[in-house]
Amino acid sequence: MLFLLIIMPLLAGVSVCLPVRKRFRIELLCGVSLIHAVVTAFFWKQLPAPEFNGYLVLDYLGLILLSINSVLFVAVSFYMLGYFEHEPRRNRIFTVCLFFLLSTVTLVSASYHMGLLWVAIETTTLFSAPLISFYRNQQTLEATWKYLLVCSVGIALALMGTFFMAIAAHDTQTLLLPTLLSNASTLSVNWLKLSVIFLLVGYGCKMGLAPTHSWKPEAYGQAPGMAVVLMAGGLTQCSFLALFRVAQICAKSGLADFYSSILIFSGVLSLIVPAIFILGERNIKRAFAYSSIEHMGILVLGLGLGGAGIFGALFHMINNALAKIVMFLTAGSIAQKYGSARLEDVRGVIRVYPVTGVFLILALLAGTGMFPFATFHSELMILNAAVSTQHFALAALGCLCLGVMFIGIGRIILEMVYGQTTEPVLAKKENLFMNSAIAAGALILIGIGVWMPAALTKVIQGAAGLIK
Amino acid sequence: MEIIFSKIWQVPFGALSLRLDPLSVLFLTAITILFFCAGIYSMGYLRPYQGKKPLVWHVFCYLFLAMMFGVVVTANNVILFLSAWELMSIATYFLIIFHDETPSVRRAGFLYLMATHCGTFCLFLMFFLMAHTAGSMNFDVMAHASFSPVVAGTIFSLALIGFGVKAGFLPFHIWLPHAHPAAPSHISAVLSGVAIKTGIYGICRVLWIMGVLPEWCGYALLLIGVVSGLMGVLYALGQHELKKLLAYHSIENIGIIAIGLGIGMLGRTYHLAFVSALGFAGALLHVLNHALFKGLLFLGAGSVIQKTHTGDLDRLGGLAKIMPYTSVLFLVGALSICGLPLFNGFISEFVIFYGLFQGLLTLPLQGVFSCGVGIVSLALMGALALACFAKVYGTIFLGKPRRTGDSALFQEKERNRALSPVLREATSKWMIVAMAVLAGLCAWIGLAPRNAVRLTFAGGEYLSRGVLMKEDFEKLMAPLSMIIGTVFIFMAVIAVLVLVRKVLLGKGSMPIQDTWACGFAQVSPKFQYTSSSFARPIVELMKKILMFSRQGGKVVGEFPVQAHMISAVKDASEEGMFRPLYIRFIRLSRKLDERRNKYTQMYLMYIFLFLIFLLIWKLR
Amino acid sequence: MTIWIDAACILVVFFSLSILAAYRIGGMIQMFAVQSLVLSFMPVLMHSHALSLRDILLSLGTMVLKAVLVPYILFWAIRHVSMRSEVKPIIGIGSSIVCGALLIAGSFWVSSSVTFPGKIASDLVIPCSLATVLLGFMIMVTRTRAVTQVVGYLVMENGIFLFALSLFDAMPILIEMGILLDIFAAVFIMAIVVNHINEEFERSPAAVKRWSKMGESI
Amino acid sequence: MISLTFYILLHWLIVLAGAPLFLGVIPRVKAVISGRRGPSVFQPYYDLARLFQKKTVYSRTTTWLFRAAPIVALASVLMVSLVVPFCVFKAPIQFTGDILLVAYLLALARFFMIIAALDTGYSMEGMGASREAFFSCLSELTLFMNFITLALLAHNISLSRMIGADIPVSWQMAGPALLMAAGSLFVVLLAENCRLPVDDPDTHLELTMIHEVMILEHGGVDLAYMHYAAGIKMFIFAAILVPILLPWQTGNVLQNWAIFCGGMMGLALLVGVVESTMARFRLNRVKHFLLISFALAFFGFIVALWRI
Repeated sequence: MLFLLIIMPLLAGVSVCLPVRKRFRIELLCGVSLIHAVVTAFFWKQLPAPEFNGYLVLDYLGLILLSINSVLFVAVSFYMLGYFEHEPRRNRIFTVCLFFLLSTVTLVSASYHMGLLWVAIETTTLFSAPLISFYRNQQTLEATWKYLLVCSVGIALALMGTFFMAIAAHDTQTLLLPTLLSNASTLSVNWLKLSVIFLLVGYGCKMGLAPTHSWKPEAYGQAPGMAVVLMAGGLTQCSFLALFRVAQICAKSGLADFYSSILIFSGVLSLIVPAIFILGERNIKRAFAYSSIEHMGILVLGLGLGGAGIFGALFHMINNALAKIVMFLTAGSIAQKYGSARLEDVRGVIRVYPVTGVFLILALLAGTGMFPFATFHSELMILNAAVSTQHFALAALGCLCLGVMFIGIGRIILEMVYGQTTEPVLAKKENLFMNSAIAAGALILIGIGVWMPAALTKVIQGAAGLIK
Repeated sequence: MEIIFSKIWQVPFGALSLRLDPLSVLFLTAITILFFCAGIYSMGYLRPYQGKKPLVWHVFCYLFLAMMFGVVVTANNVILFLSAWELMSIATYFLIIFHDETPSVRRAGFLYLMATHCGTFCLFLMFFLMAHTAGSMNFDVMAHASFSPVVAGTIFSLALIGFGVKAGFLPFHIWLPHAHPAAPSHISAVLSGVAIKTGIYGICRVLWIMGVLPEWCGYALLLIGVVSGLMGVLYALGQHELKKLLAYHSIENIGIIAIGLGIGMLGRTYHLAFVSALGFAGALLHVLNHALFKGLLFLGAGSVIQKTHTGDLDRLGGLAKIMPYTSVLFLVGALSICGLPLFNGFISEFVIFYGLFQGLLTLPLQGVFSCGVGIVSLALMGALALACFAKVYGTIFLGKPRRTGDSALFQEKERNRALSPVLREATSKWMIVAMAVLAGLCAWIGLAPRNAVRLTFAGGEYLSRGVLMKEDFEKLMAPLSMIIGTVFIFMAVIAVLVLVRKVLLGKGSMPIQDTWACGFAQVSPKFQYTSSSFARPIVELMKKILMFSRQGGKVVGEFPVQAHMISAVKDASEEGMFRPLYIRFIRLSRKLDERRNKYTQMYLMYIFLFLIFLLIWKLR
Repeated sequence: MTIWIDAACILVVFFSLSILAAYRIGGMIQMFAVQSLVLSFMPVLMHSHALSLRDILLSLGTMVLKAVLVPYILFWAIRHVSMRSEVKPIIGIGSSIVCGALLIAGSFWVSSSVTFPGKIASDLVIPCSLATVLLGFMIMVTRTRAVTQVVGYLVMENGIFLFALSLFDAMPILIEMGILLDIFAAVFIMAIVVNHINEEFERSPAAVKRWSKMGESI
Repeated sequence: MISLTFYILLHWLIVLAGAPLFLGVIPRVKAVISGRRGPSVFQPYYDLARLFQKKTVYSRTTTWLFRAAPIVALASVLMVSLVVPFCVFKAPIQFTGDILLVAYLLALARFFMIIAALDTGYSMEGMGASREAFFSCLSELTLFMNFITLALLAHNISLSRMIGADIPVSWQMAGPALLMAAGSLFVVLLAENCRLPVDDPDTHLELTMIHEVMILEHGGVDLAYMHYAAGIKMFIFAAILVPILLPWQTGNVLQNWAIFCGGMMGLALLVGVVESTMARFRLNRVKHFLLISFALAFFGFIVALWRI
């Protein structure tokens, strides 16, 4: 089943390489993502059996990531139905990459082998890079370049880390996760430490943890909204899954404190750095990129704090992805309508595009963790975890940074929504597909925030239980 | 005495647990009254905006806000409280930016959102610290926990910041003087009347949960009260803009409330049940009273602004003849806020004064000194508030209009002479009804305070976690009933004096002429003292603190043509603290951003250094 | 046999250093090709048991890909983009070499603190591979041109490759696949990007100005 | 109830009768010191009687508040007088915290006076009102400071007790404190009643006046009410000050009464002497004068705290 789920988008991707109608590609993407989502939904009832000698296993953590990506792809594909109505560019490479990306993220969710995981994550990088340069111009190419450069280095470091882990696991002769976990006590500690550091820095580059975050504002600022949603909501969290796997190994082999201190350190950095840069920012997509860095910091912090923090981090994974739908799809709409995402060019959105204006406000609230959105709860849980593990200074610092982030993003968005009206350059109409995709994301996020389904709690608890 | 409603709420740590206790009841009362009256008022006030503004959304936010206030003051669970708190802030934001086409309104709205959100983060920390110590997220369970002095002190400090931002304690009040004038008047009334009181409610709730706090907390709150109160009223004196002035008065009144709470805490620290009950009861009564009279004043200000399209005190004047009803109702509000007898402000200030004096006589030495300072500052606040409202009332409603534009209003009045007085006033009758209800309540508490005092005394006793003692209540009521008696005699004396005057003047009409003005022949309305010149002596005395600045005003040349003078009072904590901080931060941010973009290599360098750092740090 | 392995290791590090010291892009690529050539003999040299087909295939694959194809693509790219051929380092070549030497010392120091659990062909492999990785990293950090960064990245990959060889027996074939894929894809995409940059450069005159103003950051 | 009514009426009788006399003594003293004969001490009675018979003229700028102010002012001071004991005539109204009623009723009167002044729509009155508001802020500060000291010493917050039987004990316990309190209260008396170093009630240069300029537009009964209110206010302040300065209590009612009356006359003399020996301060010096009195009162409070 898992294999089919991986191979299906791949085949579809190959098939749309053929010269078919532009719209057909997107419709096929909608279909494939819907099927993907339906299958994923079935996994919530019953996890699938392991495949390929235990190389492909879907546990609760994988299920969370898989579901996130499923939802993201559905939202993005429907959004694209609307987006490409107004978009004259060819979409072959774009959609093909999207299909391959769906395939590879499914592989990431299901891979139960550290090497395979690395390969899967590396391929996601390859297929996401062309998405950034959808609009072929100076800035997008520059951004793609930076993205590739940083991520390749990260991937190389992660590979080193994987090698170190292989050395540490010299006795077991395999990097299969269950075997590693059951023989965790026999792992060579020094090599494992080295491995953990390299993996954190390597996957951290991919995830955009400070100080390896610098590609984010560039890439997110230049890529079209739907691509950013997949990157910020899906791909970065794939790397988080890798970090989570490392945490599982560390917990078993007595390196929990070692690992959590590193995690907390980089989490704190990822909170501080965007908070410093956000106030000078005037481009909404870049601002959201900083917000994304901060959310990654929160995730890592939750993982590092342990206990309820892990639950919080997993919950935040889901919320972050949904918030990214609202944030970046809206930003994408703005960019398409105004031909810019800068505050100078976009003002008074609510008077010209009332629905998009409302979405912008929702994006602000969702992205900064205001109440009806579930991000509120997960951020609170992680703060609470910080307090209850006696990291008082950390909690205070976190609050400070979140406050600054709110100021920075709110400053841009509220002025965009209500400011002195500027006329949109490209003046496209509001589109039902685009808006319903955003609205769906927002509604799900609000729904979870107001009433968290029991099944969700069960799955998250199951995933949190993986670290023991 | 307490009603608890509890249901499951499926979010992390959440519980749909509401609880009604004397404290909640008190705040609920204020909320209900003010929302009701402001709602009635808005029926008239919003009429000109029909079809121009999304009124349905506005009304939805208004009702939603009312609901959220209700949840905030009754929530028994941290998550529920914080959720409602956030929603409340958001709804308030949308209400404030009703006039979103104006840049200053947008700025004010954002400032509000920014301040309140940052304050909320302190609350997160505070509540989690509490929950961590108490092991539960429910207030009633927390109340049974015991807190070590350090933890208790930390929690209290966080509460002072977190709730202080909302309440408008100095120096966290910066949003207040911007947001209040920006909002439409019925919203300003709600903001000032109850929104900032939720901060006070929060502090009360924390006090209730914490039980006994370290000694310094009471002194700290007293000090904050004194500083906020004095600075609030001084800033108010320096304002030219009516609603901004009222906003600063809200800060002053919050200061008075904080003084009351502070003395209550001192009483509790030293186990003086009566002092503590007096302090808390006075503070709570002032919460209620301030909601009434400040609501009234803001509504009145709204009528004035709607009528004249300006809130600039230096341009208004003589409105008592055009808006007779509003002028009388505004006078009631002004008298109440100055704490003058006949109206409710005096009652609550009396209770707080009583508490302070009682503390003066019974507390240990440092307490005595603090009470002395409290009394003197409260007295000074009273005197300054009186000066300020005499200025406001005198310049808006009395004298002559200070700009030529308003003589058009007078002509209009002449034309409408045939109409009924209410219509001539040209403000909707709903607006007058709403103000009249509030004014009536002010007078009711001022003249028959027993019920209101009982309500708040119960709240005070509850807050000091004592048992409601009949004697104590009677001990408070005794002087109050004497006061009421005196006030009734006072009214009788007035009646007699009026009669005497009538008799002495006899029948026949009295001659009406222009103002004598020492015989000066050509009296122009421009001769009148403006509000700025009225307040100048006091502002000059305090010009260092108030950052008072004057520009221009020199008349030069042998044949001087025209001269302009601008004087302004700047808010020290805004202009001297937060704004420079903000600007510097932004500059730093921009600078770093520029530097970062210079080389792509720097990106890789960071990774490299990070890796090296981790290796050295972890593998030494 | 160990002497050959030692020599190869030393050579790899030496070429990394000389790439660091190069002041023309063409020279860098040439030296990289030679380094890769040396490296491609390693699988054959390092086999612990009988020479298998796998070893030979790996050697040949590496040789073709890294020593021929990649340098060819890179040369194609610099010709196509018509960049100037100076390296343009951020820090001078002299000090680069000093730093590189320090990094080599550091990697030997780090390697001394960990012991390899299994059998290894030579004790120079791990420090040398680490040194190559770090030197590659340093090339990326200190050189400002896109192509030089690609070369730096490739040097780094060579280091990792050397390291992977030490794990030859323990690792499944998957990893090698990964390495090859990585190199292939990275170079491929980088070349495409460089190509695109060129395309844009030709297409819009407005971009030219900006491009030249951007300096040499890409 | 009946007896209370009687006491109240009696109190008012004393106030209404005594206040003009008190006011009349001062100009006489000044005249004598400067070597003139001066007006009769009963002159204020004549003035009031004359004003009561006059009709008034109203400005068309004014509103009902202009007419209400004199009434409120007079009523307020009359109510305040009920809280103050006049030696053997105990205060008819006394309760815990009645000093607050004193302060706030006076404030009520002030509020109405100020807005009535602003009601005329002319700069002179506005100027007076502004100064009145400013100086009263400062004198209120001093007044409350003294109340605190007295309350601390008497351990009670009812005016009758604060200046009542405990004063001799307080003199023994914290004499300096009481002395300073009395001194600063005297300054308050001068300031609140617009006596000389602060304000000159006799001058007719509007620019330097405070109280007089506020009531420029009032005439007839209104002016009479205003003057009466001012006189009563001064009388009340004096009646508060005298028991502090002359705390001797004999068993004899008549002797006590004589001491009190003598004290009042002495105070009037003192005011007269001050007025004839001091010049009026420049306006921007007045605030310093008042602040000094506040400092004095504060010092008294500290001493009282020290001794208690």
